[in-house]
Amino acid sequence: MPVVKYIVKRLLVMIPVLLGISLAAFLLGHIAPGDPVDDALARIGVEFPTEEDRAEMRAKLGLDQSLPNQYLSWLSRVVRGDLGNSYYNNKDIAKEFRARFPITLKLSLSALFTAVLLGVGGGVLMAAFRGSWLDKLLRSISTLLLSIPGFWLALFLITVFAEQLHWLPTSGLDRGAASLVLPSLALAAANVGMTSRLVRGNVIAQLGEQYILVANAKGLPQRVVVLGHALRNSLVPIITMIGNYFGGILGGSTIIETIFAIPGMGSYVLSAIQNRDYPVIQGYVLITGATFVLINLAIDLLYIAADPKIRVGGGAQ
Amino acid sequence: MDNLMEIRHVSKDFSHGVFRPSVTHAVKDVSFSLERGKTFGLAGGSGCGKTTLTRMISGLLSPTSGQILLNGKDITGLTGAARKHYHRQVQVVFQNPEASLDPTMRIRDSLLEALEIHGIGSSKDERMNRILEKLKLVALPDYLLDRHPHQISGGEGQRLVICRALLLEPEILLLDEPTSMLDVSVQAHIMNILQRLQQELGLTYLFITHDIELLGWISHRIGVMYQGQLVEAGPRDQIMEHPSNAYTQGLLSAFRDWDKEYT
Amino acid sequence: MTQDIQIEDLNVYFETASGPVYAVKNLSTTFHAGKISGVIGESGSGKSVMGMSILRLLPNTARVTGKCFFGDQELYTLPLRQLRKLRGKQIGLIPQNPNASLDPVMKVKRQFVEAVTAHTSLSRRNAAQDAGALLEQFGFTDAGAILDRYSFQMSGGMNQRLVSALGLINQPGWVIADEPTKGLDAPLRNQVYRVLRQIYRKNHSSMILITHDLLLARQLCDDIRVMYQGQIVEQGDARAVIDAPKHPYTAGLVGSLPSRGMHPIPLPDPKCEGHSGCPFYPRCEKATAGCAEHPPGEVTLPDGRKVRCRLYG
Amino acid sequence: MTIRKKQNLRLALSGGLLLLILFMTVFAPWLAPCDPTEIDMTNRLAAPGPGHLLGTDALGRDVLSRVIYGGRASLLLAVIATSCSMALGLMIGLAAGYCGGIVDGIITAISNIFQGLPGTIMMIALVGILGSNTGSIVLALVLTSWVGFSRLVRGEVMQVKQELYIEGTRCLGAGHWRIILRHILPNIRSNCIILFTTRVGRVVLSVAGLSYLGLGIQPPTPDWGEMISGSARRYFRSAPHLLWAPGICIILLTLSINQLGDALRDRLDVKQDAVKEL
Repeated sequence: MPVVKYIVKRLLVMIPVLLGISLAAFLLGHIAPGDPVDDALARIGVEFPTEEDRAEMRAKLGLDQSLPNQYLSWLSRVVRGDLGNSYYNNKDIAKEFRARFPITLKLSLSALFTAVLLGVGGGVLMAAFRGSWLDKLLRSISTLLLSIPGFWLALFLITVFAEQLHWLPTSGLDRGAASLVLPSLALAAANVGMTSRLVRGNVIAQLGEQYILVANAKGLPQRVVVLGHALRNSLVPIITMIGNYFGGILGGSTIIETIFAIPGMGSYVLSAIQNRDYPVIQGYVLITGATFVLINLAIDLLYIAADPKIRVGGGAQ
Repeated sequence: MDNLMEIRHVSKDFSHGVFRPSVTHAVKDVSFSLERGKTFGLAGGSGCGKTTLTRMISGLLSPTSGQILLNGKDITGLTGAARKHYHRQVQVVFQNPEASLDPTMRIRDSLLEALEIHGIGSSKDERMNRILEKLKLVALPDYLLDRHPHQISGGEGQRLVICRALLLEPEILLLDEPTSMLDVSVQAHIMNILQRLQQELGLTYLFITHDIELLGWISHRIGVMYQGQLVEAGPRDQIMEHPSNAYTQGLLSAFRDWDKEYT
Repeated sequence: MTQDIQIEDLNVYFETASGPVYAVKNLSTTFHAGKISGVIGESGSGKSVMGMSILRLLPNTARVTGKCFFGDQELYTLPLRQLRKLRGKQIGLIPQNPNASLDPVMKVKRQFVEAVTAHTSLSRRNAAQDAGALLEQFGFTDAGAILDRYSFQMSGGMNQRLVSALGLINQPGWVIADEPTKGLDAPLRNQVYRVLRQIYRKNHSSMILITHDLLLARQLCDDIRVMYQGQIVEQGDARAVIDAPKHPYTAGLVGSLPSRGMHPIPLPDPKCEGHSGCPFYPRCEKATAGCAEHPPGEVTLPDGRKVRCRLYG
Repeated sequence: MTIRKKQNLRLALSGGLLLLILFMTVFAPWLAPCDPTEIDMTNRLAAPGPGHLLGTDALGRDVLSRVIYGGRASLLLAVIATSCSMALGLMIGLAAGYCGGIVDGIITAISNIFQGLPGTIMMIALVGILGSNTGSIVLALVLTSWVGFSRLVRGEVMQVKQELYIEGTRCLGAGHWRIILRHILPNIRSNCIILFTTRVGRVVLSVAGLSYLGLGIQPPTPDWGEMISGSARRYFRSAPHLLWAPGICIILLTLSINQLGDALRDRLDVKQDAVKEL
């Protein structure tokens, strides 16, 4: 079965990527400046440690082991859901992330959804009416969206829609879906610009293909030619790019969460950076990295629908 | 008979997939020889293996088994200076002239490059003189030298590619469907130039095409390929007038007898 | 009874980065219903541009002026919505490059069904049955299985028959075949010939065959137009034009064929650049001084042949 | 107006705007009316007017001077980081695309891992851990963006490699280096330039974002992103000019870079003269 083969292949490719992310997260903790032994001792109140204290702590932290062994034991703890305790307040990091992760995920997914909806819609409109005033207008908007820093747009949106018009809340999450509108828009903006340009380019390229000429020659209405044939054939590159954009959205959420005072992972990690709370940063990289990979896996499954070659296998006879 | 090149039992397999490779036999046990100063025509439909065979003879691909002998020496798997020397003796003209020239280079530089690679001519002036001399052979004006490949016509492009091949003064030209993308009037031009060049310079041709009528016009001997095998080979008149193989008969009748069905 | 297609004073140029490039110049001709009309010429002659202009399927950089009458409708200015009703229903297309002519991500069946349902109120199931029946006429013994495939699962020959069938699914009165043999090898070219002949005999379709293939045109067409640089230089009975060409260009073209000696047409004489006369003058062996001065008008010979050359008046 | 002329006009407009911003940035010491770091607590949050054309910020520093200086650090950072990424990506992509086989397999596996790491997050984490200095920002930018270049180069090389003119040059007897340097590089050049331009634009935005989070360019160095973050919270109602001026500068800079990228894309398409044969 070609489909099963495809899925198995995707899953196999995912494993080294997940390992790579965990390695990156582990190494981040390792390259952090300062001696972790002294830091740990300082946290339990030992200001002037003896050589014995240090050796004891080193063994306790597992730092007397070889680097690969340290990685493996760290990994085995992480896999069991143990991200360690915060250097700053000694709280369980995993527990903190469990509370904050759904918020960030909700924000990121709603931004991704916004980006796809507006980006594909705008891109198709531009392609269908290429050269017209609508195309020119939408193209200018998309270029502008690509050039505006997300945080500036967020401040702008707050000023207009929250401060001036009082339509939407300025910050927090207390007003349900309405609270997500402005953050999602600000987070999606650049991706709307990129997606719509990508969709426009791909659909226009498809519209120049021979099979579109044939579809037109059959007398199909323009709507069917553009949506049923040209967009349908552009889906593979569009899906690929949307997967990539999700990484940017996840990262951008850090800034947007700070501006809108949303208690997600972003604000947590920023305070951790200020406090040199390395395990939190490690956990953040690990969780967002894994999320990115899993979302991309889900997106890869969309290829099965978009590309019949995956379903029926290979090329000609 | 003076055989310049001999193809001996050449085969090429391609395998697909890593875990359970499936093998395609693109070329199966093909043997023939090129007589000095003569044209061997190779005919066959699309997918018959003629392109794979050309790529092996032009040194872009190594055969799975068999030998390709030039003047009695096997040329498969040559490297370094020996490969370079081989390319000087055997030149290739591909199907698509525009794609055969680097789009970022002016024609002049594409032609000069051939001479530079082999260190022919000591100064740029001397090289330019050689180029101008060969341009005359293919009846091209020298103002084309300043153009880029997309600014010239298909017929001009193909003559430039032939001109570039001639700069190296090769013994053999591999002509891989050199006219199949050109109009009939341009094709007639190229074919006449090729015939004249053979007479004047004593070149040996391997002419590959699906158009058997074209082969009938230029070849001394003709071979017919079908599904990777050489199904029939012989003197031109014998193949054109009294083909013994059913596939060859089909190829010929496709041109002569419009309404006859064949498989 | 289907109507004639009548083109009047057609001009087409393309907007390119470095300015307009003319493809068709002041062309007028009538394609008669019930006949196979051939349009032959080399690449760049404007033959396909002329053919595609009828269905308004030119790329959007093309600028078209002139008129094209189909019955009492003028196709170049017809609202696009109405033109779409006519495409495929009254004028079908058999395109070049069959492997690229079917949507690669859509099953063949749906491509046939949507062609039918765009013009009739037939159900999808009935439309699929119609398609199956048509495919059997085109020599597919397992039409059901073929309809369930994608184009990349089929050979060039099968795709060629499929796109031909697709162009005819609504039994249009007219068929435009645009270079149906371009890039095909001899056996496939032969198949195309048989398919086109069968279409003509069975459906009594009127047909415009646009091709570079002189022998195919001679074999299949009733009459032939020879195009050179956007103009029709000779028009007449198919066999007469190929076997006894009047215009020097047609004669050169025929003489270039491998089976007719492969005598090339001379290359343009660089000294002749910048003239305002006959476009073929720089390559013409029979040119006289006057040819450089004035463009020749169309002359009708006693046998009905039309030639655009000063040799004949 | 022909298409070519329109393209040239667009190229000139976007290039001109970019040059103007670059001019302003490079000659900031001569153009700025005041010292951008001079604090004047007696004249805080002054509204735009004579003396301070764009007013002063919370520390009484001249906003106009800070705006003029504000592009220097991030633009320099963006160009350096993108050049390093491109150099690295070009070499790795060339190796993968030209050699193919096992070399390509290994490089692709490594690229997959790097691509699996969300860029912005790695940047925040790296800079957060290593501290916000130029070195760690450049390192973070290069680590997260070389893959983009190597993927593009690999794809382009693989495509160009099987073009007939490459095979033709092989058949002339040319060696690998001649083919890479004389034929492959010139043929992938325009796409690399275009990617470089768009990347610089993206990096300017990334650095601005980092600065906004307090992880990018550090005060007192004047920087647009930092100027916005410094005043965003408390003053965006009382002194909106503190947001507008640097914001518009970032937008104009990225806009001109993006437009230049687009204009180049159209203009460098060498074959656009050819009318598609019908």
